[in-house]
Formats: sequence, C-alpha cells, structure tokens
Amino acid sequence: MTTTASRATGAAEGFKPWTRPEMAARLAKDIPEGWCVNLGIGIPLLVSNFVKGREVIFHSENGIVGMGGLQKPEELEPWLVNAGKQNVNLVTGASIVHHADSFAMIRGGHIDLCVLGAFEVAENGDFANWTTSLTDGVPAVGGAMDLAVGAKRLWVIMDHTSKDGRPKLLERCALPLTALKAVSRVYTNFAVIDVGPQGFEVIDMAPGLSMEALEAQTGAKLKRKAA
Amino acid sequence: MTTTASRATGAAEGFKPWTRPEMAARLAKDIPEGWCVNLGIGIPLLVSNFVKGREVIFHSENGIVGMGGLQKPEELEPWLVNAGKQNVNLVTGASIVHHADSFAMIRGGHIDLCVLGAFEVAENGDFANWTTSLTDGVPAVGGAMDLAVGAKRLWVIMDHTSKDGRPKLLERCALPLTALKAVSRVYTNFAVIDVGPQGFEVIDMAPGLSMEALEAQTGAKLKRKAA
Amino acid sequence: MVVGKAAIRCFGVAEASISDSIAAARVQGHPVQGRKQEIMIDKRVTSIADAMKGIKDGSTVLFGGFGAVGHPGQLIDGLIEHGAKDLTLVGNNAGSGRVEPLVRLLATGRVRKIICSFPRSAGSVVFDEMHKSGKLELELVPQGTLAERIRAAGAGVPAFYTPTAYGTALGEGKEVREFNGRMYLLEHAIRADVALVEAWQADRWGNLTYKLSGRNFNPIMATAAELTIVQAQHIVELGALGPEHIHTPGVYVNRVVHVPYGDPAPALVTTA
Amino acid sequence: MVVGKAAIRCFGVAEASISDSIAAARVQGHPVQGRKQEIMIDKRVTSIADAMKGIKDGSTVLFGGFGAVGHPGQLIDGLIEHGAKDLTLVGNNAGSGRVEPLVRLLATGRVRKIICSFPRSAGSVVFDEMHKSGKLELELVPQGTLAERIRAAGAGVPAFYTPTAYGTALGEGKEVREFNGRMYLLEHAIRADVALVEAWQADRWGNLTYKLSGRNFNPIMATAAELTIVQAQHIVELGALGPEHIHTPGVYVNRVVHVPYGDPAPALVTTA
Repeated sequence: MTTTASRATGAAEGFKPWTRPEMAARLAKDIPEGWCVNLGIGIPLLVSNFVKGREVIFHSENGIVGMGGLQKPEELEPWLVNAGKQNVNLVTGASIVHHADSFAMIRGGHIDLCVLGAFEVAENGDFANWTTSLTDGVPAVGGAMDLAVGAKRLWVIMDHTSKDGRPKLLERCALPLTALKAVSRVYTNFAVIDVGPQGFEVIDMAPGLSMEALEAQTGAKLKRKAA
Repeated sequence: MTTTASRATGAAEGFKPWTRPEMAARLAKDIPEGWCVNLGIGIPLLVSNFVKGREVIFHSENGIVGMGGLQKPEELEPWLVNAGKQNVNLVTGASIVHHADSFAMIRGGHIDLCVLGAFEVAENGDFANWTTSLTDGVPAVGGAMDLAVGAKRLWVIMDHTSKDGRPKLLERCALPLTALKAVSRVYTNFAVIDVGPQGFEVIDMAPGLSMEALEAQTGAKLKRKAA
Repeated sequence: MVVGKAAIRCFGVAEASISDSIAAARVQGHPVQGRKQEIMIDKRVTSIADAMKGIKDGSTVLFGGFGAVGHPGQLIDGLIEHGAKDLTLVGNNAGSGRVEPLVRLLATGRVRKIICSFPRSAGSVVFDEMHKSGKLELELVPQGTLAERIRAAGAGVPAFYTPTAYGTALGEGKEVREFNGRMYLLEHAIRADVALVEAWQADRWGNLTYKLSGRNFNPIMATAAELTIVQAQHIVELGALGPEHIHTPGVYVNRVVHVPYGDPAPALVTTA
Repeated sequence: MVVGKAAIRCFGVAEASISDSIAAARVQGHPVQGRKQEIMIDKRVTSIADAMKGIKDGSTVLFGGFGAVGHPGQLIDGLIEHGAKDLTLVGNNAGSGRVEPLVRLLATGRVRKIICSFPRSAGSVVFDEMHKSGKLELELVPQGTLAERIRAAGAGVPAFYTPTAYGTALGEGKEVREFNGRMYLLEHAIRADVALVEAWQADRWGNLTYKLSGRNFNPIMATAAELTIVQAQHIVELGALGPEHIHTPGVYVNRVVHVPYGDPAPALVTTA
C-alpha cells in the first residue's frame, strides 16, 4: 500500500509522483560541492548515488568523515561500518574519529547538512522520526536527535503521505518529537517544500500536480515560495 | 638570603637542613613505580633525577605523557617542550595528546601525583602558589589550579620558611589561593609533613632538628604522625 | 586529607583501589631483556579470568563497540564467567540474536539496567523480552549525549549543557537553561566502575590503537572507569606505537589481555 | 526557518559566511590530473594576504601554540598586515620580547583584550606595559579551563562545570554548584570568529597533522571558530595522511596556506 498508495493517488489526480531515486536525485541537486553531509538510514542513503562528479564529504556518526559507498563482496573490510552497520568504503582523504569527537562535530555545527526520513513534519519545523509510540514496544533513538539539532541544516526526505494515505506534513506533530523547529526543507514524492518563517512554502512539484491537489494531501497551509 | 637564610637558621639551631637535591630525593623515594606524575617548574622538576631504575611516567600539561629529561645540545628536537618550555625528550612508550585531552587527563583524576612549589600551605590543605598580589604586576596562572584540583594527590615541595625567614606553613593562607583543601603532603628543607584531618602531622625531620625548633619555624600547630 | 579524598571519590576514583590495580599490574611484571629482576609497569594479564578479578556486584560497566565492530565480546564472556550481578551496562546497543556474549549476559538476569542509544534492532529479541517483562530497566540516551556524558566523566566535568533532546520526551524532567537565546538540557557525567574496551594494538603500558570503525566508543570509555580492561588483537613492544599515533595513552588502562579473535562478522543488516 | 538559524547563529556559525568560505575555497580550485576542468574542494590559498581576507574589526581570534612551538607566527604577521582592529585574542601566552609577531600585534594597539592563562614571562614587556597602562584588557583563565572552554565551543556545548578555580580569586563572580558533595564553577564556551592554526602537514581538504608538542591548542582551536586558517609546514597530496592518523579532519578547516618556516627557536627559558 505504501508508495503504491501514493502513486495510485497521483494517478487518480492525473500526475506522476516522483520515485524514490527521483526524490534522492532532486535533493542531491541542491547539495553544493564541498558540503559535509550526514545521510540517515533508508531513503536518505540513496542521495549518495546522485552526487557523482562532485566532492561531497559524507559523515557517518560512528566516526567516519569521508565515507564511500557500500563495499562489494570482494573488497570486504569488516572493520568499516556506517551508522546502519553496513560495510562501507572510505574515500581518499577520509579520516576516523572517536564517538565523542564525531558528535562534537555534529553538535558543534560542523556538518553542513543532515538528511533524515520522518513520520511527520510540522509547519514550524518540528518533526518526529524516532518512535511512533512511547508505550508500545521498545523505543530506540540513535543519533537522530543530535543530528537534528546539530547539523547546520536539516532536510527531510519522505513520502508525502503515510502508508494509509494520511498527510505527513502537518500544522502540529502528533507523534513524539525528535527536535523542535529543526527542519528547513522537505523533499517528498509530490513536492519540494521549504519550512519558512510563516510555514510551508512550495518550491517544486511533481509534473502534472496542481497546488490544489497537493493541498488536499497536506495537513497544513501551503503557499508558493516567492521567487 | 633565601636558602642561605634557612640554612643559617638551621645552623643556629644546631641541625643541618636538607639541600634541594636531598628534598627532591626524599620525595622521589615516596613515588611508587607505575605512577603518572606531573612536576611543576622549579624545585619539583628536580624530583625526576631521583627515580632512576623505576618506571614512573612523567606528564607535562602541554600534552606529553612519558616525558624524559632535558635535551642535550646534540639531541635538539625543537618541537618537544615541557610545561616550562624547555626542550625535553620522550621516553619509550610516550604519547602526545592535545591540550583539552591533556587537561581532561588532569581534571579527570588520571594523574597519580602532582608536585608543585608554593608560597604558603595551610593546615587544612589550602595553598597559594600562583601570585603574591592580585593588584601589583600582571598575574599568571598557567595550569596550577587545574593540577591542584585534578591530580589524585598534590604534594608541595618548598623551603620551610620564606626568604625573610617567615613561616610558609600556616593556620590560614594570606595570599590568593590556588586551590582549597588540595595539599596532602609537604616536603620542606626541614621536614616532611602530612596534611591530616586535624592539621599538620610530622613524618620526618632533618637530622638534628627538634620538634620544638621545627614548631618555632612553623605558623601552625604540629603533631607527630602516628606510626 | 579527608575532604579532598572524599571529593575525588565522588567521581569513583577511590585511591586505594587504583593503587591496588597498579599493585596487581606489577605482580604481572616479569624480567625483560636488559632489565632483569627489575619490576616495571606491565599491565598485561595472561587470562580473561585474571582480567575480570575484583569486579563487584552492583558495578556500572561500560562496553565499547558499535554493533559488532570494536565490541569486546570476549571480555563480556569473561564477565559472564566471573559472575558479577546487579550490573548497570552502558553502551550503544543491546545486542541481537541469542548467541552473542552481550545477549547471553542479559539472559543471565544479572543486568539490572542498560543505558544505551539504540536497544532495538531486527534481532534484539532477548532485550525486548526482558525489558517488556520488567526484568531489565532501560535508560534511553541520544547517541551524542551518551558519548559526551562518558567523555565528561573521564575529563572531570560533572555536568554540561546540550541542545540535544530539548523539548522531546527524552528531555522530560531534565533541567532546562537558556544560553544566548537557545534552550539546552543539563546532562550529567556517566562515571563507571569498569570499562571493557576492544583495541587493535596494545603495549605493556596499556597504550592503545584502534582499527578503523573499531574506535567508536572505546577511547572515551577507557577514560571514564575506575578499572579499564582491554582486550587487544595484537600485543606489541613498548615503543612500537608512534607517540603521535597512540589513540589511548596507557595512563587510562589498568589491564590488557591478548585476544586475537580476528575480524568482526561482516554485518549488512540495517540497524543503528 | 528563522528560529533555527538564529539559534545556530548564537554560536557564531553564520550560514552565509560559511558558505562564502566554501565558495572562496572553491575559487581556489584548479584542474588536477584525471579530473580536468572539474571544480573540487581545495582549501589552499596561495598567499597569507588571501588567507586573511574577510577578517573583520572586532573579531575574536584564537591563536595556537604553547610559547613558540605550534604558534602560527606568520599568520599573526598576516593579521598585522591585514589591519583588523578592536580584536580579542585567545591563546596561552601573551608573547615575550619585542620582535615576535604576537608582541608586534599587541604593540599596534589593535588588540582590545587578551584571554590567556600565562601572560607573564621573563620577557613579556610589551604586554606588561600595555596592561598596566590600561590599553589592553586581560581575562586570566586557568589553562585547563581555557582548553575546555575552547573545546566546548567546537563541540556545541555552551557551558560546563569544572572544579578548577573554585574558591579562588579567578572563580569570583562565577556561578557555583555542588555535584556529589564537591563544588564546581560554571564556565562558558569561547566561540571565536577566527582561529589561526599551525600544522605540520595539510592536504587540500584541510586534513591536518601536528608535530610533537606543536599539537597543543591547535586541534581544539581549529574546531571553535567560524573561519579556521591554517599555516602548514608541508602540503601533501590528498590521501597521503592515513585516515587513522589525521589529527584534525578537514571539515574544521577553511583555508590552508603553505608556510615552510622550519623549526621553532630552541627555547630554554623557564616560563609557562
């Protein structure tokens, strides 16, 4: 039902939502060369596929500055893992730091951009991505809260609506927050939306999508970003 | 007048004060092998001459763990200096850390012993060694206050009396304090004195010195340390 | 000087026990070329059982590793053998599956509480069961706050302010303070009784290096415990590690045991 | 998102100026084998004058070094040439004699205040004169507190507690708090506009190593300023510095200038 549901919606509305690779590529286009970027697990990781030819330095919170791609079976180095504990490579120029230094780098504002997934984003930049419930199951937080408050800017990449079709961009988050007033931009399968001083500002929309159709899928007011 | 004055006093009293090398040797005898020790500038530095044959690790607050002796002219390595900015050697097993890590080592209680000089030591362990006046001249503090509160134990090595013959072991310090309740033992040219829960406790005296003569040179009550 | 000692003991650096550790290390001393019969600093112990000596019930135990990489699994096994109970464990993860040492330690029921950032993973079944049934207390801490709280303990900083988790459920009940128009939480140092560390190289002074991502929490944990125990893949001669390339000065280390276990298992599962 | 930006700006990390720095660095980019015509990260600048561009009047400037060792004297000279005034300097010492760059900078009258631990030395005549005549303000900070305040700024920690200087003249007026029976002072991060750093090796990303005692304050200062400028004895190819042996990741560095000045003067005078 997940992306399919959204796409079904798109089809019904007569437009074609962006695919995940398209979303990642759209986000990657906005990353200038030279930035140091931390990518969350999941869709955010796809972004690294679309910065080829530019020097972007990928940071992994377990202490890698200059992370490369996933290892191929023949290059196995089990002593190198990313934040998702996948085996990765280093790029030329990479360095290793310990956990306190790595989070000092994050908290101290030295990461230009963090890209995370989210369950909900509010029009004031609040967002929720770490747990759907504080009572059911065991919560886990990892480095999300540190990244959210520490990186110079936080962009969220996610489907525009939930698996069951409910809006994920809202006036106020209902789920437990990861950080307050932290998100500056959202890339969804429907649109690219800035979190401005007065709320959501639409920068870009999937081909064929109307502002009205987008608003119908969004739980907060939208306005077009002034050029 | 300085050491000479003290010695003159000693001579007048019919005893022989310890020389500085003797004071340093007496202190060194109490350092067990394996300790990590920070020695202040001046008389404390002499202590390193008397631990030969034992592995004692000398720490220098500018980031050396495992400092050796002063460089000889033919071994000049200008990139190695101690806290007094003298050129020193490293011993086998030494490591280099940055200033924040070096003082984390100090403040965190990882230095077994710090040896400092002092102007005054009080019977409650307060001591003054960083400035004789907060108004005349320019004060400088360096790492003394950090070492005084951070090292596991602080021993002071100093002449028993000032240049003009006044006691330096006192009921209360008159000069600006370096740290409160920090000194656990004092090595002077007259005696070795613990700072106990009830005040100064004499452990050892220069040959020929009487308890009465020592008390006459001391500005606080003394008692013999229980064996 | 009672006041001073008491003050230092607040951080858990009891003088006597440290001296004991040094004495214990010295017992391990043995004649070495050119210095025959002379006792010297030698923190190497010959068995994991020896490495565990003196760990008490009720201890707070730091363990290194980010998942399997840099995780001192053999020392955790040693802790199971040792038998200490009523433990508080501090590390990033709570283990997965049923066979790895950390999970088996949890299963013994000797762990009262775990302080970590990411207990949940695809296979964290034992943690899940024990936590849900109330047999294991959890203190969930954001990963950067966890790292900084451990670093602070080692650095003699009892508490510090951080923006992380302000306004969230994990910040509830914590002291809030504004600096320059931004809100921060007060966080306290996590000082431990024991640190279990995995290193790549170690010498007899306890100087350490770590391999690649194996570094993670290990260097800061080594600084934050009264008794730091290291399992090292390689034991090298004193002087073999360059002074400018040592990651953990031996001053922080009490015991080193040689555990040449090889590489961590390749891990491609998605957890954090 | 105004609130967030404002909050980050409290720490002096203005987004625009950082981006400017990156842009400035990129301007220095030039074709390299195999990547012809492609612009890439290159933080090298070709002159000290270029390295100083944009430093504003009123800036807080960190300078590395413990005495002469690891001290970026040529960058200080560059700062004199550059002409910025109303400066606050932060470093361990206040210079000695009359010819070294730091002393000549003080003598220009462009320094309003100096924050340091050890201003006084045998030859600190210029500092002495200017301080006594009220032309130069002094904030005297214990050396470990100075280091930790700088490290805190780089680590996003606005304030922390330390036992150092409690009950002394240097603790007067500071907030006091008890933790576990011991008294501590609240100390605030020292965030700077500019850091002047001396390194041994640097590559085009700004990855750095330091030589022996030349390390001292340099790595923490590199993390604590909006604009970090490095003078490096050696420029090396990207990849020449081992990932496990880099002391400062290039992420912290904005500009690197090659200054192969050789060794610091041997110093046998007793100061601290």
